Amino acid sequence: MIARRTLLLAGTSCALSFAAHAAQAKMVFNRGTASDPDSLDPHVSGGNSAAALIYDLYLGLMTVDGKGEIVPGAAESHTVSTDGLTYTFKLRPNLTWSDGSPLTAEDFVYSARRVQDPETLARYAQWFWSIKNAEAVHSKTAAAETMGVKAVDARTVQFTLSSPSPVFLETLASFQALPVPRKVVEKFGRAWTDPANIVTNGAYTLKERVPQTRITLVKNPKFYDAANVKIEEVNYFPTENLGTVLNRFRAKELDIALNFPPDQIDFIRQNLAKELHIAPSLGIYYFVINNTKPPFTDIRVRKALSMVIDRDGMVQKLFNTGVTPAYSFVPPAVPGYTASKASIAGQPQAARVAEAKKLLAEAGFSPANPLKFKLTFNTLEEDRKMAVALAAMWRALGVEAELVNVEFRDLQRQVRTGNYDVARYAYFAPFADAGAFLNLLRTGDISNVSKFANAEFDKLMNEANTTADQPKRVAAMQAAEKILMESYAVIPIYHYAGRRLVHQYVKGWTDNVRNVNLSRYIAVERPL
Amino acid sequence: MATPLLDVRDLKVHFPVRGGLFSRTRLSLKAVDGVSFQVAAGESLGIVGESGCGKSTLGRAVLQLIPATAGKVVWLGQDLGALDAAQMRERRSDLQVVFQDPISSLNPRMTVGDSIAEPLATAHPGMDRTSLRKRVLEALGQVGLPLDSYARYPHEFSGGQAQRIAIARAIIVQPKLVVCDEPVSALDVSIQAQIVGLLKRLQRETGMALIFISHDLSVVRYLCHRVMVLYLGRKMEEADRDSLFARPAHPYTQALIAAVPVADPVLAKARAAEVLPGDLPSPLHPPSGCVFRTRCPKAQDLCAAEIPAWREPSPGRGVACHFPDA
Amino acid sequence: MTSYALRRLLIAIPTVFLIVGLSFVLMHTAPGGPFDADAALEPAVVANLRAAYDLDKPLLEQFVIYAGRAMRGEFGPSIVYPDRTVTQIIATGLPVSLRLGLTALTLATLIGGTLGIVGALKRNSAADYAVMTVAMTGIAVPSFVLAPLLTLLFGVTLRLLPIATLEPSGSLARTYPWLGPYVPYIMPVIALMLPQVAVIARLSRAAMIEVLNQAYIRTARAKGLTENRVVTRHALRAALLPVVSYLGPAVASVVTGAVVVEQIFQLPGMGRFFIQGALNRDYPVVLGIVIVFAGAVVLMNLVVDLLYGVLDPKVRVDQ
Amino acid sequence: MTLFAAQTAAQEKLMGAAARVQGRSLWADARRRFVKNRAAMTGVCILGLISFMAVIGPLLSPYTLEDLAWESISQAPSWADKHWFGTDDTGRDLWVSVWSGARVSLTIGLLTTLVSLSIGVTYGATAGFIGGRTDMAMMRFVDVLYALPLLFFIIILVTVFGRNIYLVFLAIGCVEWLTMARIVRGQTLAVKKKEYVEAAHAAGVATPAILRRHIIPNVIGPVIVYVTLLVPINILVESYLSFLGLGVQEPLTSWGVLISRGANTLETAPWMLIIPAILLALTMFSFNFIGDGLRDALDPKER
Amino acid sequence: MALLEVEALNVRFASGDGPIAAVSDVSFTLNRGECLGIVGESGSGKSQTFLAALGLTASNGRVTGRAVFDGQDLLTMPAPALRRLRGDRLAMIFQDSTTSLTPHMRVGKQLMEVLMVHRGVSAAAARVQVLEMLTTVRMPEAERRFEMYPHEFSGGMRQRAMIAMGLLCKPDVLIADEPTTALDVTVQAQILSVLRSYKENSNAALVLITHDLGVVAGLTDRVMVMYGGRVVEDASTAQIFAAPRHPYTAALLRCRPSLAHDPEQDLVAIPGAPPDPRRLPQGCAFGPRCEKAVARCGAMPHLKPVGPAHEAACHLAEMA
Repeated sequence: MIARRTLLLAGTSCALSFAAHAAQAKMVFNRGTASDPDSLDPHVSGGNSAAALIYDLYLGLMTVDGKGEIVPGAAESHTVSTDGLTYTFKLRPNLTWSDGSPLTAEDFVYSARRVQDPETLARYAQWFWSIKNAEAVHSKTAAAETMGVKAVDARTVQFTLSSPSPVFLETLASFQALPVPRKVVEKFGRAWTDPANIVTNGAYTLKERVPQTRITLVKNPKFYDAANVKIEEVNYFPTENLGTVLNRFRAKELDIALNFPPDQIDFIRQNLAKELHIAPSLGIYYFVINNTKPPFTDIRVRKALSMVIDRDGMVQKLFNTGVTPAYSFVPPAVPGYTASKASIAGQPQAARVAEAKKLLAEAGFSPANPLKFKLTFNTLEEDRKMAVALAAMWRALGVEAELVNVEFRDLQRQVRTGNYDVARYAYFAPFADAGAFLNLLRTGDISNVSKFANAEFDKLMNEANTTADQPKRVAAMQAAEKILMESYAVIPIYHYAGRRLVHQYVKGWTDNVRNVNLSRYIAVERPL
Repeated sequence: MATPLLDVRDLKVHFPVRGGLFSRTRLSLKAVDGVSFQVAAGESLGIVGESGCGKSTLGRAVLQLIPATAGKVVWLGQDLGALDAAQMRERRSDLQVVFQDPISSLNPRMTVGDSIAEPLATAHPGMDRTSLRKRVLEALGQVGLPLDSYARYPHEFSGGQAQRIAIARAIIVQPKLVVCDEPVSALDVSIQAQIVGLLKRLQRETGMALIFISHDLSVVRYLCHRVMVLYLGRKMEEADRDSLFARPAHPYTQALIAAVPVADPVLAKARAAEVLPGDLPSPLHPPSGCVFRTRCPKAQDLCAAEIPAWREPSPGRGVACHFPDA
Repeated sequence: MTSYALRRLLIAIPTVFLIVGLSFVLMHTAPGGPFDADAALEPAVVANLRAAYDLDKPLLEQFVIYAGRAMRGEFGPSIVYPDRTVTQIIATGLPVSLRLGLTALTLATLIGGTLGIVGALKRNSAADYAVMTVAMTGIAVPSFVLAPLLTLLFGVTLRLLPIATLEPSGSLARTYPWLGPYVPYIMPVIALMLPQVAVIARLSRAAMIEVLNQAYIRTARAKGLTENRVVTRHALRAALLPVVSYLGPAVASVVTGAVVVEQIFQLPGMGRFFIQGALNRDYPVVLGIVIVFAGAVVLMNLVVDLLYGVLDPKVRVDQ
Repeated sequence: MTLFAAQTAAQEKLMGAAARVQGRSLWADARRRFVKNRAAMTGVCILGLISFMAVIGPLLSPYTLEDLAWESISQAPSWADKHWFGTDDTGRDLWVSVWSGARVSLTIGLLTTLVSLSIGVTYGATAGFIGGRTDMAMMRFVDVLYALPLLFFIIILVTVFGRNIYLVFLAIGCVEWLTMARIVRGQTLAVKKKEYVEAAHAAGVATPAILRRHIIPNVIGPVIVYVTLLVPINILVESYLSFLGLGVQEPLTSWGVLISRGANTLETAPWMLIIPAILLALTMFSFNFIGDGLRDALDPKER
Repeated sequence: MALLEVEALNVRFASGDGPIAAVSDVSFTLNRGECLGIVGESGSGKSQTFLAALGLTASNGRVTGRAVFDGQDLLTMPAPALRRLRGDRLAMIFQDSTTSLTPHMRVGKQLMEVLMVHRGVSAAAARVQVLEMLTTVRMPEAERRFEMYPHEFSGGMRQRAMIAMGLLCKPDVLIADEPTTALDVTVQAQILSVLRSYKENSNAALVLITHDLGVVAGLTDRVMVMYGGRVVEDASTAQIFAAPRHPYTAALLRCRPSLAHDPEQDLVAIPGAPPDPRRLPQGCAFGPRCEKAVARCGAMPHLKPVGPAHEAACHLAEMA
């Protein structure tokens, strides 16, 4: 705190030469983050704004580089068996925890088992259920030792899968796969993440945690690549209110901001053009339709509702924050995959309106008997705007959509229990993979809130999920997506784009679909 | 005396007072402590004493506005305390009241006419508006107020006029008894005479009985046939007017008479010495024996030891003193 | 006095208990649970989580368990912030809220009281009208309008004050480092206090005018006291009575206002934890904060009553 | 007989004379004083104008609340294209939104006040009139509810029952009645001790009639004053709720909704904040002036 | 030389219903050692006369005329100088002592204040003097009462404390405004006896304002009767009681109940009500209530001598 204040004082002092300043001052990076991280325990955390922080603190077998690509992390290399069931990782030599104790293969085994231990309360244990017996361990029907993970020697970790998993390396790069220090965890229990107790293996270690205010990380000298880590101190400032985020960024309280009020986009384009970063992301904004509830069982109704939406117009006028109109479910940002678009893509708007009217008439709706339903959305300005726009466009068809604004939890509850007509939804994939999207719509999937059920789709997805053959897998998924899009089971609206503000003195920042920017790759050359 | 109109027997009104905060001991404030008296039809009884002596409480207890702790209030042979609320409401029109503060005794948001009419309308729910109105105008005439007062509001009247309105409201139901609780002590002397005169005239004309509560013996003397002197909730002396003023037996009565200002410079200066010292003791902790002994010029040891018995040296006259005069 | 305070505190216990019970029931009947916001979780995972927080048990049993723990001062871990216990959250949030709330309330009383009394003493003068205009503005401009205006002016344009959180940034803190711990509170306190200033100014002005018309003020003047002494010794105390009795409800409204202000300025206070707790269905956090809130309000009402007794000897006797 | 007839005739005449007199009731006095109060009358006029515009304002515009116009997003007020107050970030006409919002805000203010008025007056009058232990118990309950922070209560109610405008009325009304009950109780206790109430008792007037004729008309003064202060408070509470995203929902709008939205676009589209904020402030001012005026008018001391 | 000389004093108040003539053209002199009674009904302007002289008129009032005290005009002297006189050489005590004492201050402290402000004595010394004065006014248990609050006092004790407050600085003029109204007759007698003993033991002037002629009888040397804001009669006490010249004074005397009159005889009341100071009648304000009123009474009668040291403002009062 005191040090920081001296820094600020020094920063304003013009008498100091640049060199002197550079020699004296620590390099500090002030990051804005959406909300206070729920937990710094990588296995317990729900992700979201905690993920960036956790990536700075821990290093997994696989990690993400400055461009967002998955690269080896703690492992210096890995091999996969030809059947795609056995993954063997070789750790870098002389890895240690921040307290100096050696980091061995056992630590990774312990961590993998800990995620599956029901007592840990890991939210995303299911990501690793492709590992042999993992699901059984989680449900306590098998002992932890039976899980398909073992330390071959101190520097070799081996995973055995029950079936090939094309995204296994992706999952290993996720924050839930990061190692935790067994001794510390066992000694302090829940309190192990306290700054006084915590031990990490990443580029940084935790210095201070002021709830809802600031989390300060300092460079970990024991990090294997410490020599290339330029920033010595990272402050994360949780800021929920988007207006406040923008103000703090403008006041240079924040070096980067991960979001801003969308309605300020014009102002930002004018005044902060060089700071504005817009990058495609792995998210889709869509509306779910209750496919099992009449009249939405009728594909003509679903199609009419979907096709009449002027996505291009909306994206240009109302949501001009870099998002792209969605005619497919899988975003274009997913690497190595070309999405199958719905046939309505490219049709002129007028023709679509005319056809939608015809479809509705065929389905038995008329001005005398208008289609009426509830359009449920949650309390966010953007969603309100969207709902209003949708309702207006549907009104042109003679459809009466009653706007129902509920709180986010309530929306989730309603949608998950099937207690809705049409509802606002969004999905951000944890992995850069088309399957992460399409799997949501398999029959019986917990996320399939539209209750879309199509045997052919399920068959194609099952095939894609269990093959290690990438071209075959992509083809299956494209076919599945085609079925999905022509069923109009959901109404994709747009594919998200990350909107960020980055001050120009922040060096090494690259926009990437994963939205991961580790502090270890960045430098801050704050002007005097 | 034949069957009296009102027969009050050993009436007690005690108010519980919380002792300490956690303590269970409850003190009892004996506002009225064993008072008996009778009022005959057409008679006027004065109740006199200093403020805090329980005279207003007594009046309210007689009217059943506050419950008696013990004793009886017998009205025409009927114990009022035994009546239920509805039965009591039927008796109400016989017993009326006039209060001390004329302004606060009239509802500021009701016209004078409505205020006066209310007891009548309550007693005779079936009465039509015209007859009600007629009776109200009669009552206004009786108390000497202009008839256009009917549609006016209390704040347009002076204190004396307001007291006339209150009297009109009391007499409109032709009550058999009116309790007047210090009706003139808040008024200018010049107005007091009007009100006293009015009450006297009304009593003569209607034959109603009066209980006139006051701290000023000179006013009581003009109006009452009989006078009862109260001190700290107990009856000190009771006598007909003439004998009381001629030969006050109780030292307290003597002191009260002596305190009346005399509108004669010579006489006033001569009587200046006889002033009753001190204040009324707290009714929570009344003195032992005779309650008046702490201020009594004649107090003896006996007075502290024994409560003086009520004795009646001659018919219609009683006194509670160990050493009464005459 | 002491026994009175003691008795009031004894009554406060069931009061707080009742409020907690009510909140508990309401909170649990609210739709959606603490795990509904995450991306869809496996049923097994959810069952695991629910069991860990006793949420799978009948409501009554949950309440008995909770009440039992709460009596021992254990409010359990937060569901949404599993690293922290509710006690830790309160320990971080309460000082911030107390500092914010008490400063706002104290300043509001001082400023509002002074303005009101000046207004009353200079009745119908230009100063009076100025005071009343300020007071009216305070009532009419909600803090969520005031807050962005302040932020834009002092934070973004002038760079004088920090915009959010407790960091001592902004040029004011740089120029005067000793101000560091205070600067983050300046704007929130202004936003929170202004409506209270307005109410208190109006209250104290009306009360002072009333008191100045009392007979005992005439007596004091007839005694030959200076006007100053008449006001400070004879009028002030009685004029403060309505202000003091307003302080009880004021605490409740400051608590409420703090929820909004903490939200806008991103202060890590109880109000912010509370809103988030309520939205996240973080039952233990919400209940813990309710206990503290209710306790504070009850306590403050007691303090106000005692203060009232100090100012008004008549009340003291009645107690 | 003739004498009686003459008497009756004379009386009839007098009664006629009495009937022609128009007494100045306290209400009439109050009205007279109120009308003389310039600030209060200005408040009445402004409020009247705002209410009037709330009714007819949206009808004057060629646009409706639902019209989205993507070609005219966030336009400054302009006379030419009839966006007199400009447009918002979805291209909707702000004139229409503002006056529709006025409808909702004023209705909320009035209805919540009505709710708290009916609960508060009934509760307070009952407690005050019965007195004793009942009064103690009833007021203790009020104290309990006082310790419940308003916003908390509303947030929970809103989450339990879902969000709708009626609930907002009810929720605010359910909390705001506490102060009303206290005021009414205090006032009732004071009026109850007045001798005219005792006189009515003595006259045998039944309790309901005493309440109706004597207690309530004399308690009502401070209640009216408080009501005029409560309406703007409730409007404000609603706007706080809307700011937190817990208030009225689309397609309805309120000043609170408009202001909280406008607060985000302070620099780019200031009219979105300024216009509803000014209207809200004007309404607050007006109600407060009216409240002050009423208090002065109803307070007999000022006579 | 007169101690206090009031000349052509007028007090007007602004009100919503037009100006109120509270005091009109009041002149009188007050000498050392004299006790003056001011008698009149409520609203007759008797209190306002003295409040005006002491500069205590409410803010909406306007005072004209002269009030010369010890050679200085009180109405024109600077406020601080007048303030120093008040409570010191000119003391005024008020009726309704329930509201006239500061409710939240201990009675002893309120009394000490007077001495500390005017005499600059220490608190300890002030306390001694106050206790002494409380004993003088026959306050029972003075030591204990000293620490009590006004509401813990009885009406009589409050009034005694008030008188003690007025007497503390041994003022040259003590104005007692209705000191016995609303008190029991017994307490009234006590209070009057306190005032009497003060009068007998000092050389100060005493003004006793009351609506009850019975109160002034035993105490005052001279009586001034006021009606409708004007002085209607001014004479020695003996003259007033023996041979009142103004019909109002005579009526006041007749309507006063006393123990001497025959109780069977009705009191002769003054009809009607005191005039509304906002709507004073033309000419003699008492005219409408006067049984002797004649046409001439429509013109304002002025105070004129009707006997040795006896003045009356009545067209019908002739020089005796």
